[in-house]
Amino acid sequence: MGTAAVDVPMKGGFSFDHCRRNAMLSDKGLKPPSFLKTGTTIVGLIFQDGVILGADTRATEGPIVADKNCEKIHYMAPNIYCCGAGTAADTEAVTDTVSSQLQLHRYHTSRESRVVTALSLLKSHLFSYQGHVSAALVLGGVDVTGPHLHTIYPHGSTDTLPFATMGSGSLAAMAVFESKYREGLARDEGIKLVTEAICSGIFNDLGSGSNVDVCVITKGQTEYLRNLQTPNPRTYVNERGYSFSKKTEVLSTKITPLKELVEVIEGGDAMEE
Amino acid sequence: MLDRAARSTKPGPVTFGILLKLDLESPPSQHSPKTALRFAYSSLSSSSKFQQSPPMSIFEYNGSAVIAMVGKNCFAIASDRRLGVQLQTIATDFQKIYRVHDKLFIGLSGLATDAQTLYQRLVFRHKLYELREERNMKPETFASLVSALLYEKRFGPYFCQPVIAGLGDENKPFICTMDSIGAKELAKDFVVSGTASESLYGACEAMFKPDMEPEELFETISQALLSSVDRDCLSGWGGHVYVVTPTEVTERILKGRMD
Amino acid sequence: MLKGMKLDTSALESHRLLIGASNELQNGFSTAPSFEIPNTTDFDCFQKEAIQMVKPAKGTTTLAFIFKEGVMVAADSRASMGGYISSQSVKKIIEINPYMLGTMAGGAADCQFWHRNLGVKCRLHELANKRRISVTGASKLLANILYSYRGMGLSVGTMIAGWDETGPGLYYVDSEGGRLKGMRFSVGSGSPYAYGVLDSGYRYDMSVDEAAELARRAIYHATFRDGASGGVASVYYVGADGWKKLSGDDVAELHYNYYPVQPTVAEHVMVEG
Amino acid sequence: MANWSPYDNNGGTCVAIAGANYCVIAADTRMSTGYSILTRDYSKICKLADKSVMASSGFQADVRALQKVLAARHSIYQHQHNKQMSCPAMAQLLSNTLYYKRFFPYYAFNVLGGLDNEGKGCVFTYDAVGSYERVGYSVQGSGSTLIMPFLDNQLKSPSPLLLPAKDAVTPLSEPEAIDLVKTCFASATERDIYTGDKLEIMVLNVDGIRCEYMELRKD
Repeated sequence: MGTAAVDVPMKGGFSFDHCRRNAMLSDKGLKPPSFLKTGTTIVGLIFQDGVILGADTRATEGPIVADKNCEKIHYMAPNIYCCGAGTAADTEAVTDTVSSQLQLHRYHTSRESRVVTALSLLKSHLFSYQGHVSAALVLGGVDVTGPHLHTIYPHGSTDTLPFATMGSGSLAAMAVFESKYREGLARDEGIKLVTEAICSGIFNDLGSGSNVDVCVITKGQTEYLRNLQTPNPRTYVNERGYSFSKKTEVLSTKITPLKELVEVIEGGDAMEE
Repeated sequence: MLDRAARSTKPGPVTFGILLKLDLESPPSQHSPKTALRFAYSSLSSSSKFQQSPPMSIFEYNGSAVIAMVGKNCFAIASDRRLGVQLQTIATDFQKIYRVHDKLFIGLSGLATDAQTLYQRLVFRHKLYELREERNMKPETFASLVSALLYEKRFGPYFCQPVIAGLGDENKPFICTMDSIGAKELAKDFVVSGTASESLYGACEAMFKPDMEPEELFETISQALLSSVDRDCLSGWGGHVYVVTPTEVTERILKGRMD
Repeated sequence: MLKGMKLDTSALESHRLLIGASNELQNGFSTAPSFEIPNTTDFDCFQKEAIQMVKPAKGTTTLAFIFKEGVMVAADSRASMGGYISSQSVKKIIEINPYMLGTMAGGAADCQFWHRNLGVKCRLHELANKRRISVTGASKLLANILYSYRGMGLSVGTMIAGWDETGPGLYYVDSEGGRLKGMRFSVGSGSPYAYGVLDSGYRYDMSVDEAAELARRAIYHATFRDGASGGVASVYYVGADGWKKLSGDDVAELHYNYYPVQPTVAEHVMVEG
Repeated sequence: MANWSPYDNNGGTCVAIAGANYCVIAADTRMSTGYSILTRDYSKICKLADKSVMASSGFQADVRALQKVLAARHSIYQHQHNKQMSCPAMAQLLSNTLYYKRFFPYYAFNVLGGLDNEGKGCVFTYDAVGSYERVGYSVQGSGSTLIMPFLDNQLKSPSPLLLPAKDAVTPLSEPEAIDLVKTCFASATERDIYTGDKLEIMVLNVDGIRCEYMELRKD
């Protein structure tokens, strides 16, 4: 069975070609690298007329902050958003995949997507990979049956709650929720509570930090408030800036003018630039 | 994989994960009788050890440093020039930055074999795209292509950390990097990758200023690159910098420390 | 601990003065001072993890050879911890006394401490016997100390070079208990490269300058190829009236002296039509 | 608890810069363990003698024990020699003290700053088991890989091993050095999760030791 000579793009899904080679490299003592994690504080709560989601914006690689302003609230559908914690690539990919499935489903049924549809698509995908796709999600949205808030764990188990927190900062955030949450919060109270919960995660958990993103979903209207709060500006910027004592020494230089800007001049030779 | 994110509630001191094993040359530290005897023999004969016994991460097998930085509607992308096998330097003119098209460059750090393989697959997919669309790929689209290619190998990944830099529509600079399974990190100021990434983060954080002109951008990115690789055993041996403005691409080879 | 082999703990003398004195007051006999040992069943494993964690400074290239005029000793100056360069200006040639040098390879702390201790012992020998210790004697002292700690994790690969009544002397001593008299040695991760230059260029009847240049060149080539070596190539010469530092050159400058490079003028690539 | 370990890492970063007639020692005041903050106001800097100040990061229990041993040895020295220990002497004592625990190391990464007998700034940097070296500037702790390249770039001075020798003292004035330290810590706080809260700067010069503080990011 001759394999296709040309590397034809695959039908989709994961490819496990490198697994044997990587296993050989690990046996040789070369450890595989760790992946980008989003230490993360993500929260969600149900208020009077819908759902509010919140997230911090720090992505870490071990002790190093790789991204100071990343987006953890992912678009699923016009009326459904999802915050992700855990391996950044997994949260990104799983929410994109399910978001496109929802869109196809909307074309098919020409109806607004439901949160439970997103929930079961996500949980079955995660379950089928037994937790190896490590994404911990807070799924929130408002559909024809009203507001919904769910949490989804990497192994595929889910909860349905009035308020929820996930990620390494979830304890700090849950403390705030437990003390101040009550049924039927107004929009502004809800936003204030979510912001306070995220800030408590940002300041007390080293895995979370930088800014606060909030997303308010109500019947027929969704507002994604990116960087609603930026409580952590850099504390010291040297106005004079720094000069370099020793100028960089260059061995060789090659300058290539870019083609598009070569206009054809009547009579003139286009080559002379 | 230590899964911190899902809130491991295990109390008590974080047990020490395996830190980088020492890259030593004389006797290995683990003194089980068997290795000590074997070692004793080899040290007498050549009083050194060729092959490094303590393992390093696969990322550090060849050693690399790539950095991209944004200026006033221009960008710069730079890399070191070393190809090594653990501590031994094999080549000092190794190409890590590739031109996808005039306004789009990609720097590939990490395991050299995966970097080259990934580049060939990217060129292939980019050519298919240009044949169908009859236009150059926008940097944002290219970043998603790279992310998809990497994530496809989620459970047997390419050990390669790409840095993508390009001029998008209206020549707006776009830079982004990814981890080895395609988690995109967009940044407004600079992105770094490679064995010297921690040093590069610190240098850039202190040296970067917004809206730099191409000359000042070149000076800043070169100083950041050279001062960072001088603190890293596995990358350096010169520098290679591309500065791309809407009108021209300037490619320079830097004179750096060759140790 | 090795049976029947008393650990040489004279190094702890100054330390003992305090503890020893107080013990005598308390219980009438001075307990032998000893390094503090962790009370763990698996000493080897503890050592492995502790050393891994504290990551003592490592990595190097040192060489020494005897020739007609005496002994030439050279070393680089880089200390690395894992992939990170902790210092580029470590003094790896240690001045034991005006007639004897020791080189540092392996654990920087082990070498620094035990070389300093060797200097004390050599001085005591001079005071007791009214003449300088021979190179053989000094290297034997160090070898015995290191042998007594065999298997406990010390990492030293050193050369004792000097001049005594018998003329120039050169010994290689390491923490595995090895002690070798010889004409030409190189120790460290860069030694394969240093040997290449050293062996091809070595002649017994070289002048001091030729020998110094050979040593410098060998160190330079090691720093070029080996990642764990670099910084400054220091060259010492040990003659009849003791050692003298001949040179200390930054290897980056050495490279561009040996292989000069002319920066080319900027090359403008013409745009094809 | 099979994998109990006597060690922990409380994070934090320390910097020391030696000038012509001053020495700046600075450290952040965050003490953390794992992913949580124990306190935002814990000083890592300890005054060992009039002209020697040590900043240490790593396992703060070991640091405290080490500081106690050094303080005790220093007071014995004062009784025996009727004078304060000089900074180079303290440096050698610290090296020996670290090495005495070679087989059960202090998990402490120290940097010792002070003035030598001629009143010039001096900085000694250590690894955990006692190997040390006199340098113009040094960084220890979780943010050291972040800060060191920038200090190299700004304070690059020829190596003391060069022959013919070139003078290696940093030409920076005291205010410039303090300004540089502030920038270093601001950058390190941005990228290192274990560094932050507050910056404590100790300045040693001819008229004694003074302290300055600066707020850092709290996240």
